[in-house]
Amino acid sequence: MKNYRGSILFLAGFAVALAAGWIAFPKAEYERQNQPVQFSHKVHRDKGGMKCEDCHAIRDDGTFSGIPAVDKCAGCHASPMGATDEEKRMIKRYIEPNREIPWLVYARQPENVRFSHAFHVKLAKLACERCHQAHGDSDALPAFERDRVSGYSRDILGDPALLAASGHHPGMEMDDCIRCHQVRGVQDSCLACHK
Amino acid sequence: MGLGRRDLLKLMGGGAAGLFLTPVPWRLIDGVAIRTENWPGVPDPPRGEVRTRYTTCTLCPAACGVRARSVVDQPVSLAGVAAHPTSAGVLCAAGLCGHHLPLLPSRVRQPLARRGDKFQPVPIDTVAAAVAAALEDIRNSGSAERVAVLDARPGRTASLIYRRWLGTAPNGIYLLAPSADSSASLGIDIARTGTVLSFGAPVLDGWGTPGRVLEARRSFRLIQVETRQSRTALLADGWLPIRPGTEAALALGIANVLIAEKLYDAAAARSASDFAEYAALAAEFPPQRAAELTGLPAQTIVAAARDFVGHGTAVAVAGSDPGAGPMGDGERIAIAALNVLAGSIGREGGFLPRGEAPRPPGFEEAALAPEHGIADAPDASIRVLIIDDARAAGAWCWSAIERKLARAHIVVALTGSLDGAARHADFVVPAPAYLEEVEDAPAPPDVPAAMFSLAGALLKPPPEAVDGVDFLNRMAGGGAALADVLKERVAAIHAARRGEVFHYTDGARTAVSDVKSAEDLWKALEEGGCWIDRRPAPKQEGRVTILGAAADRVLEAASGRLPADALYPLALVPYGWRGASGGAVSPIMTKLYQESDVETGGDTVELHPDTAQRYGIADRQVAIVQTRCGSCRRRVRVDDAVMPGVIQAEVGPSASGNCRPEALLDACGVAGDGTWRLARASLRRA
Amino acid sequence: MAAKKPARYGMVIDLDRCTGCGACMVACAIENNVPPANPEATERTGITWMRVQRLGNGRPFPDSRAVFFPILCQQCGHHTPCVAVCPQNAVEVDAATGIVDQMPQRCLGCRYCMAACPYHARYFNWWDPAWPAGMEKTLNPDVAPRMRGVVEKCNLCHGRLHRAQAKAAAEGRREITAGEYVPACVEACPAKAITFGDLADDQSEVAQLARSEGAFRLLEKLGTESKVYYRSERPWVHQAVKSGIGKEPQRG
Amino acid sequence: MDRSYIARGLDRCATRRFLMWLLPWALLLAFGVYSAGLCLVKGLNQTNMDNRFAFGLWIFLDLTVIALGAGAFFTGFLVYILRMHELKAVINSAVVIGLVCYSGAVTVLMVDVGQPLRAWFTFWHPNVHSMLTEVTFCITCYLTVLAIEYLPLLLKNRRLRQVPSFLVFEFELHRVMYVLAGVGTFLSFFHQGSLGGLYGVLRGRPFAFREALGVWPSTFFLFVLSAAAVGPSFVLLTTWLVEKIAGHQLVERPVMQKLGRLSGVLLIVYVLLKAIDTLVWMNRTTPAEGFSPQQFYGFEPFGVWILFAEIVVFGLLPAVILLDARRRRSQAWLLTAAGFACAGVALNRFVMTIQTLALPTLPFDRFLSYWPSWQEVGTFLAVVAYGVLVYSLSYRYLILFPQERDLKAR
Repeated sequence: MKNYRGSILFLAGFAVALAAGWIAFPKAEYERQNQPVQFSHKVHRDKGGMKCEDCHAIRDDGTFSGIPAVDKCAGCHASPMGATDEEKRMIKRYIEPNREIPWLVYARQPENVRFSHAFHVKLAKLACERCHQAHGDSDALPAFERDRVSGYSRDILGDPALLAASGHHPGMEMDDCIRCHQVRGVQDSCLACHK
Repeated sequence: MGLGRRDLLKLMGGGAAGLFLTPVPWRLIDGVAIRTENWPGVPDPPRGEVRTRYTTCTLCPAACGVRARSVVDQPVSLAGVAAHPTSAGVLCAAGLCGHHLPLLPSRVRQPLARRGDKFQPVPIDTVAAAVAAALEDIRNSGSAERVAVLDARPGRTASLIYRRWLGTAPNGIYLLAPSADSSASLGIDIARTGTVLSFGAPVLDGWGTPGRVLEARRSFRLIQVETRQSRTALLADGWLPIRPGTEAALALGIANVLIAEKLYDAAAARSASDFAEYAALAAEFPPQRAAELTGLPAQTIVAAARDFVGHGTAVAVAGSDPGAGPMGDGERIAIAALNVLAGSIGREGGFLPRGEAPRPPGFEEAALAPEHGIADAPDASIRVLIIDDARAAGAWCWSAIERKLARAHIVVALTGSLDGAARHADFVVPAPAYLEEVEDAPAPPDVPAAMFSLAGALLKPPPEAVDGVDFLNRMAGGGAALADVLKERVAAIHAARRGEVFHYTDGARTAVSDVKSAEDLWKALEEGGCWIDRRPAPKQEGRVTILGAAADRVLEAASGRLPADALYPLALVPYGWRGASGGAVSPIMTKLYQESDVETGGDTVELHPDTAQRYGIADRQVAIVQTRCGSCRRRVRVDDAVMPGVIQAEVGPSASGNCRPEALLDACGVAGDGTWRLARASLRRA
Repeated sequence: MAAKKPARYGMVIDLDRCTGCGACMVACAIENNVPPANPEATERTGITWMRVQRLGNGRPFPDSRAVFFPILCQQCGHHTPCVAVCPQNAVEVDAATGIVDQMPQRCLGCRYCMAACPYHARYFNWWDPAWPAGMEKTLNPDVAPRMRGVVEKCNLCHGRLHRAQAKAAAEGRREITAGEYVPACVEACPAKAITFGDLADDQSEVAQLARSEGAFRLLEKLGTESKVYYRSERPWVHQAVKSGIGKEPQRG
Repeated sequence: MDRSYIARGLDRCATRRFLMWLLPWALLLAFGVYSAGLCLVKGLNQTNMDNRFAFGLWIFLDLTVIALGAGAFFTGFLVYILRMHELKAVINSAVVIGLVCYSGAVTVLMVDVGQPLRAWFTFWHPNVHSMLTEVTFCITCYLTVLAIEYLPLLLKNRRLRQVPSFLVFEFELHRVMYVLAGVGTFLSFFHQGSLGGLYGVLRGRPFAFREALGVWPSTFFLFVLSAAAVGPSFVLLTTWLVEKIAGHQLVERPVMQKLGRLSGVLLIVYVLLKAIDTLVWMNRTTPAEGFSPQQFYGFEPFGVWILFAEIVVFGLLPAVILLDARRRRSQAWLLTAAGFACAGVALNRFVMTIQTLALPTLPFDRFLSYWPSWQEVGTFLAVVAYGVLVYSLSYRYLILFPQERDLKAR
C-alpha cells in the first residue's frame, strides 16, 4: 500500500484536472446573455406571413442589411398587435422612444472579417440554412454566449471539439470557411476574407 | 496520516499533467491572442447602411462639389464631384477631411464669454444684449465709433444680409477679411489662357478653383515670380526668384520693356485714360534698374517680358499667399496694369466680366453698406466688431485688426471651433460648423461666370448653435432666417430664367427655364447642385484707368518694400498652405506636417546653408527670429533651395500645438497699407 | 474571389504633374482608418501608407529644383522582400491581384519585414490607434483598424476592391470591370498624376504608360519587379534616381 | 547557515557577504524589470526605435550575447563529441553561461516584439522560408537542451542528492549527455547560422545582402564560425573573472591556454573567409544590385575604418596572438587577445544590425542616427543582472569547476 501512495495521489490530481478541464471549464468560459427582446421567427413567418428577405436583404451595393433597425419593427408594432407583455414591453422601451434594440448577434464576425452575403447567396447560391441553420423555424431566441477570453460569440469562435459534442455547430468559424472554400476550390488570399 | 509536503507536490504534479490533456491551456493562449484584435485600444468603426450624399464645400471660396460617403447619416469620407463645372472632381487635402471639423476637440458647443484669458459659458441672450447695448450707446452718444462686421467669406447671401444690417446700424462698416478676395467682377478664362504671369499667387497649389486650374495646366505657360521656391515655382515653366517685396519693380520693369519694344496692345492702351502717365512711370524702371531692385539679371527681365506676351492671351495675377496676408495696393495696381498692356481684359482667355446671382428684393446695392478692406477703417475706431466664421480664413495678423479697435470695444466671433481669430474675441458664438447648415457658396473669384451653389446640411448642428443671421435677428428682435432669404434668392434665380443647373448626383444639366418651380430649383440645389449663369459675351471694357490716384503708392512699392537695415539684415518671408494656415485643422493633417516632411510645420524656419552658417545655426537647431516688432522661437531647417539672406517661415499647424501663428505674424508687423507679408529680421541661436 | 485571369494591379505616377499637395496622403489615411499622430509621434514614428517625399537636384539656389515623390508600398512582384522574411505568414502576395497583403491580426510585430523593405513603405503601430473623442464614428467600415504593436502598409485600398466586388456580386457578376476599383489616392489626386489599373492587361492605359518613354521604377536592379512606376521628362530626375544613395538632400 | 547546501571541500564566503554581493545586482534587475514592464504595458513607444530603425540595441545585443553564449555548445561539442576531456574543467561553467545568455536573449526578444501574446503563432503558422522562424525554433529547442544539461548540475547539489530518485535520474541523464551535446551542437549550428542569415537574406538592404551558398547566404556560415571562435574566448574570460572575484584558482592554466588556442585557430579561419566574403560582396554582389561599395562607407562616422577594425584589429590581431604558444602562456596576452576576439564579434554584429539600418537605400533617404532610450538600456541591464545572479548562485551551490577542489588541496 505504502509504495503505491505516491502514484495514487498523482492519479487523483490527474483525474481532478481532467474533470475540471472538460466539464467545469467549458461552462465557465462562456457568459450567457439573453436577448433584449424575445423574438419568434416562426410567428413572424406564419402569422405575419413575412419572408426572410423582408428583414434580411442584400442591398444594391452588395452589403447585407443584417438585423433590421427599429423603425422596421415600428412599421407593424407601432401599437401592440398581439396580447403578449413582451410585445408591450418592446413597444414601450424601444419603439416609442425610437431607440435601436441592442440585439446580440450570434453570427457577428470580428471587425477584421469581411464576409459578403452577396458572394455566397447570389453567386455561390448557398442556402441561408447552410450557416444559420433553420433559424427561420425557431420560435424563441437562444441565449447569446460570449467567450469571456476572446470576447467573441460562441457561434464564430467556439471550441470545435466542444461544439461538435454539444451538437450546436453553426460552422461560422474561420476553419469552416476554409474547409468549404477548399472543397469548392476557391483560391483566396488572407485579404480576400479579412479587411 | 495527513498529507506531507512531498504528497502535495505529487498531487499537483498529477493535476498539472492532467490539465495539459484538457482544452484549458490551449483555449486560453488562443483566446488571449485573439483578444488582442478587439481589446480596448482598438476602436469600432460604425455599422449601418452606406449612403452617398452631396453638398458643396464652403471651407474656401473655391466652392468645390462634394460627394460624401456616409454610414447612415454620418459622413465617413468626402470626395470631389466628377464633371463639376468648376471643381472638376477635385478636393484639396483640407477639403478631404472637412467632415472631421464638426468633431474637433476645439469645437464650440455653447456661447462663451472671455474672463481674463479663459472662456466661460454664457447664455446667448447675454451676448446679444451686450452688443445691442453698445449699439444703443453709439446711437445715443452720437459718437463716430464704428460697428463692423469682418466677413471671412464675402459674396454669400449672409454677407448681403450683414451689409444690409450695417446699412442701418450706426456707423456700420463692412470689412473684408484680409485673406479674402473681394467679390471680384472679373473672372479668368483660364481654359484659353496662353500665359499666366503669377506674382506670388499659388497658382498650382490651391489658387482660385484648383480643379479648373489644374485641368487647364497643360494648355498655358506659367511664369512664377516668387522669392520662395514654392510648389508652384517648382512646377512652373519659368521661375523668377526676385528679392522679397520687389514685385512692383519687376512689374514696371516688364512694362518698360513691353512699351519700349512696342509689344503691348495699342488698342487697349488707347482705351486707358492715363496711359501716358503710366508709361512715364514705367520709363523710370528700365531693365537695368529693375534688375538692381529685383536681383534678377537684366536680360532675364527682358526675356520674361517677351515671353509674357509671346504665347496667346497673357494674364498677370497678383497672389496673396494664404499665410502671408494681402499684397499691397501698390503691387496690385502695378501688376494689374500689365493686363492692360497685354490687352487681356475682356478678351477670350483673359479677364472676362461676370455678373452675380440675382438677388432677392431689398438687397439692391444702394441699400447695402459698401465693401472695405481693413486698411480703410480708421485706427481705434471700431467699437463693435463681429467676426463671421474664421473657418476658411488664412492666417490673420491679429494686430492688424486690433489696431482698428476703439479703446472700449466688443469683439464677437461666430465660429464652429475655438481657433484662429476667434481666440481673441470677447464673446464666442457657437456657429454651425461645416456641413451643419444649409448655406450658399458664391461664384469662386476666378470663375468668369456668375454661379450659385447650395451647401446642403449633412449633419445636425449642436442645439445651442447660432448662425450670423440668427444672431443679428436676436439683437433686432426678429427677422428672416438665413434659410428663408436663401429660398427667396433661389426664387429670384428661377424668376430670371437664365443659365442652367448642374446636378451633382448624375452630372446632368438642366436649363433653369426648364425647371418647373422655384421649389424644384431649391430641391435640386439642396440635394447637390449649382447654378451657372450663361457666359457673357467677351467685350473690351470702355474707358479704364490704370493707376487712378495710386501713382505714388505704386512708385513707393516699386522702389522696394524692404529698406536696408543694418540691425536686421535678413528678410523674413512668412508663407502658408491653403486650408491649414488659419483656423481649425483636422487631426489627420498631422500626416503632412508632423508624420512626414511634406510641410515643414508651423514651428520651423528655412534657411540657406550659407545664412545658417553665418549665424552659426545647424539644421534642426532652435533659433530666435527677431524683428523690430517682436520675436519668435523656431526650429531651423537648412535647405539650399532658399534664397540667401532670407528666412522662410511657415504659417500653419505644427506638432508642438495646433496652428498658432501669432508670434510670427505679429513679429512681421503691419505696414501702413495693412500688409504684413515681409519684415526685416535678425537671427540668433536659442 | 479569384479572377479567372489573374490581375496585376499597379500604378504609374507622373512626377511632372505631382504638386506635392498631400491630398493623396490625407485621402489614404481617411480611407484606411490610419489614426492621427500621437502627440509624441515624429516623421519616423508616424503612419503614412502614402507619403510624398521631396527629391532635390542637389544644386544650390537659384538652380535648385525638386520633384515630389509619392512613396507607397511598391507591390513587389518578385523576390518580394517582406514576404519571405515574415516568420508567421502574415505577409503574402495575392495570386489573383498581385497585391502584397499584410495581415495585422497575424502579425506579432517583430518588424523584420520593415528592415527588409528597401522602400521604407512599412509602418509600425508604436501607439494604440487613437482618434479625438467622437471621431471614431467617421471611420471607414470597410477597413478594420489595427492595434498597437503590429506592422501595416498600403494594400492598394483593398477595402475598395471588396466594395467593388460586392457590388458586382449583387448584380450577379463575378468579375469587376476596369475603373470600378480605384484606390483613394488615385481618386483624390487633384493633378490627376496617378494612373491606376491592371498591368497584366496590355491594352490598359497604365500598362502603356509603364512601357512609355520616361517611365522607371525605384531600385529596379534589386529585381523586385515592383508594380509602382514613376514617370518624368526631366533628365536630372532619372540621373538622381540612378545615382542612388549618397547624395543626401539638404531638405529635412 | 546555508552551509548544508554548499558542496564539501569548497570554500565559499560567508552568507552575509554573499548577500551583500547579490544586493546591487538584485536592484539592477528590479530596475530592468520596471523598464521592460513599461515597454510591455505602454508599448514600444517607450523605446527610441522607429519605422526606419525597426531594430535597435536589443537585437544587436541579442546577437552578440548569443554569439558569446556559443561557448556552451562548442565546449560541449569538444568534450563529448571530440572527447577533449581536459575541457571538462570548464564545461559546467560553459553550460551555465549558455543558459544565461540564451534565456536572457529570448526574454528580451519577448519584450522586443509588439504583440508578445501572439508569439506562439510562429509555431502554429510557421513560414518555413523565414530565417526568423529557423531562429525561433532552434533557440527554443536549444534552450530546452541547455535546461536539461543544467539539470544534472542542479541535482548534484549536496542537498538534492539526498533524494534517491533524483540521484538515479541524474545518473541516467549523464548517459544521454552525449546525445544532448550532439543535438545541442546541431541546433546551435543552425540558429547561429540563421541569425547571420537574418541579415544576409535582405535583398532590399544591399549593405547586408550576401549571395547564397546552397540555401543560405554566406553570413550564415560566417556567424557559425565566428560564434564558435569566440565561445571559448568568452568562457576563458569569465573563468578568469570568477577566479579574480573568488580570489583563488579554479582551473589549471593549460586548460585556459587550450581554450585560447582553439579560439585562435577558428578565428584565423573566420578572418580569412570574412575577408574573401567582403571582397566578393564589394566586387560582385553590390554592383549587381546597382550600388557601389564606396557609397556605403561615405557616411561618417561609419567610414572604411570600421571594416578595418572588424577584420584586422579585432580579428587578425587576436588570432595571431592566440596562435602564438609563448604569448598564450602570459596571462595578460591571453586575456587581451580573448577580449579583442569577443569585441570583434560584437563589432561585427553591430555592423550587421545597426549600420545596415542606418544606411539609406533611396535617393531621397538620409543617413539616420539612433540612440537607445533608458527603457531599452534598462531592459538589457536586467538581463546582465539576471545573468550575474544565476551564475553567482550556481557557482556558490553547484560544482561549476571540478578542478577547484584539487587545486585548493595543492
